[in-house]
Amino acid sequence: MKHSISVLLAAGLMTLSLNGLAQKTASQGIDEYRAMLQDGNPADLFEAKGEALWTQKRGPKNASLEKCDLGKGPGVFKGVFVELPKYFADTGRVQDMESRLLTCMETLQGFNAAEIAKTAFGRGEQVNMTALATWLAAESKGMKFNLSQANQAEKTFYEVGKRLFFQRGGPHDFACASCHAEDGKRIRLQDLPNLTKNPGDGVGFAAWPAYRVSNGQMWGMQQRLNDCYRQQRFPYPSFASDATIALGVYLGVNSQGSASIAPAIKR
Amino acid sequence: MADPMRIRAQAAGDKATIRVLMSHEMESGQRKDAAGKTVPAWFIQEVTATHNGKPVLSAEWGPAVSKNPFLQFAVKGAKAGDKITVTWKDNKGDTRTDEATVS
Amino acid sequence: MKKITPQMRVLLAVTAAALVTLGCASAPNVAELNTLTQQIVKASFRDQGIVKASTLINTDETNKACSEADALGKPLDEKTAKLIEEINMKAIKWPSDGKFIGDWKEGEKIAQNGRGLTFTDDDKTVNGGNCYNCHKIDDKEISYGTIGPSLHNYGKIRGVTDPNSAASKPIVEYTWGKVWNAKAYNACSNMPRVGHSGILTEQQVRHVVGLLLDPKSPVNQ
Amino acid sequence: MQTRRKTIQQSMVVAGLLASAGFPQFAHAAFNKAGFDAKSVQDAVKAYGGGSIAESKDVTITGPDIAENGAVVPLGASTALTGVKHMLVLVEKNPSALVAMFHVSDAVDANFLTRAKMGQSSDVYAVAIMADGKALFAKKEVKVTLGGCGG
Repeated sequence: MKHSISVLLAAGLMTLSLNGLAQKTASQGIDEYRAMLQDGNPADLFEAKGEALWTQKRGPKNASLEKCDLGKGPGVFKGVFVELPKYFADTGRVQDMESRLLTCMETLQGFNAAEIAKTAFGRGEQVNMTALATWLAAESKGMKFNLSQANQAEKTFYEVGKRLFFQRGGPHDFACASCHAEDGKRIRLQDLPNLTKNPGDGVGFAAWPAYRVSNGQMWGMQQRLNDCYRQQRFPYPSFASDATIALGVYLGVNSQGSASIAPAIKR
Repeated sequence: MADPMRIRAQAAGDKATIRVLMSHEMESGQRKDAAGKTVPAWFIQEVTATHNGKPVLSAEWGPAVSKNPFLQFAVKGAKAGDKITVTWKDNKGDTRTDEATVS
Repeated sequence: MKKITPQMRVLLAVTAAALVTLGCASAPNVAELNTLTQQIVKASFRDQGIVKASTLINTDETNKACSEADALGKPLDEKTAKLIEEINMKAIKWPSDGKFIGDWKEGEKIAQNGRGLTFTDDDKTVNGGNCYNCHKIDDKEISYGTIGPSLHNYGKIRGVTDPNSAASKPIVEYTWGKVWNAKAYNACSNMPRVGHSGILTEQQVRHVVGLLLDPKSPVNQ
Repeated sequence: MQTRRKTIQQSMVVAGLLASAGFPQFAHAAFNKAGFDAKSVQDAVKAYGGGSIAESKDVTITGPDIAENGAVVPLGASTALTGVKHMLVLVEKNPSALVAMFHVSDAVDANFLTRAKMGQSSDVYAVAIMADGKALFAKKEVKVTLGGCGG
């Protein structure tokens, strides 16, 4: 009797230590899983689509986007992604990649920018918008972020973005900072980058657009921020709105010098 | 029409590794829409591949293959410059073929 | 003729204000930046589903004070913090029937559930407590967050063997209060005011308190 | 319970039918409904003429120990054995176990990598069905966790 109890105890202890082991390796297991997905990122499919869209004559004006000025002059697409958002004199606005693409789709191709901005993600022209942003990000893959803070509007937007980052609200009192202002934290099993400073190469701002394996969707930065706000229980941030662009400036300037891995693959 | 595939074919030693990404919803038939109605299954059922025109692979897939499917396989004797084609056909009869050159 | 966008308007307004006060186009001051941020918030967010844009503009003093302190990178001054804690303490609703401890099994389900109150939810969604997003609770769940402290053995560590005993009363009350309104104990806590803000019902809070304090709950095994 | 002898007889019948109909090796890529309707690993194997499954060190299944999301779980099935007819990738606890079936020809390695949906934590299988109807398998457990905000 005594003997069987000690055997049971030993077995119990073994299970305990095995549990301990399993927990210790949970994050290693997740890392392994992510590594397995790196080869064969479906973002490639969207990148190819975006590349074709750039030269395709479309819209009421039946024109391509080849003369679009994304910040380095008309038609330049290499390296623009890592310098956005920035101030554009022709619109008098600070613009991110998607906001600037809207401008080009309107002025060059004759699309109605307001209509596209109102379209839900994954529908109509938003699908093309995401594909274009994915391809343009890929054209700067490996380059280091280098956002301008020379213009007063760019400096002001950084300060506004910082305030938005720390703005608590909604029924849960959440701010971006609730999850992204400390090192080494996670939500469930997801590591949370600290975005109040440079989180390093390919982390945070430097990883989007990304393919989301959980829903099989390609997300640009605008949709990434939109879903952060959704989970924060905030109201809906309009597409390419100043709030989302200002946040982009804050995150982008903080990522100064980090290499972009976009388009990435994410949970 | 379905979007093109991305096919990478790379020779190493006496064979070539083929990596394919396909653009497809792969709807499982288990999911319900917002109105509570089951979304009908829609998935790639057959995948075939050729090497310089000669059939080398055929596969049958079910709806449990992930959305925007990835497939990797190796063709024996394939070398740089050879042509590889991949064809898929889904349960609605839609089909798509793309070609890549082994590098 | 260029279109005047809302962004241009606010930028112009701020620049104009700066011009008036300082006589040159220099950087806006803190107050101007705060105003500009609020204008941008107003122009950028819209109603969607069950979430109204006004909730953001009409947020309470607790959130306003904490957000401002966070953005400046300074903690709240002691007096303001005390005041906020007092306001929130007064707002705690204690259990109407005097019962603090609910069914831990229901509590575990609520702790696991992260749904409700987003702009893609509807008013029929049963809200979850989001607890595992930030806390380790039952040892068996490996998918837990680390934003908040571990709650594993919460009751056991605090010596609660009978949550209905007089000896346990202070801990039981503190636990209820902390779940109901975390800001009553720490003005700028990261934790949502779960009962106060209507995330969970009184009955759901009771179950969560049960999960934490019932000696039979796996949390205390 | 099916005896191996019976299985061999059956697969010979199938092979005979195919031969008499004059099907070239790759013209029969018709969808095997029975295989994909099968609830269990064994029934799916049976639909492709395989006998009772037996664990074998010669077959390899690769996959993560933990999947951050069940929607995309990378799985690999391989063997260095010769005489492999079919290579199957299966998830035991899915509504239908079979994920993908590959006809193995002399022109390809019996080594395939794909990605599967998993509804819950489960054992995943690689099964090699040999020309003689033998069905050799390898399995491993994949834990599916709830990621993100649990919403």
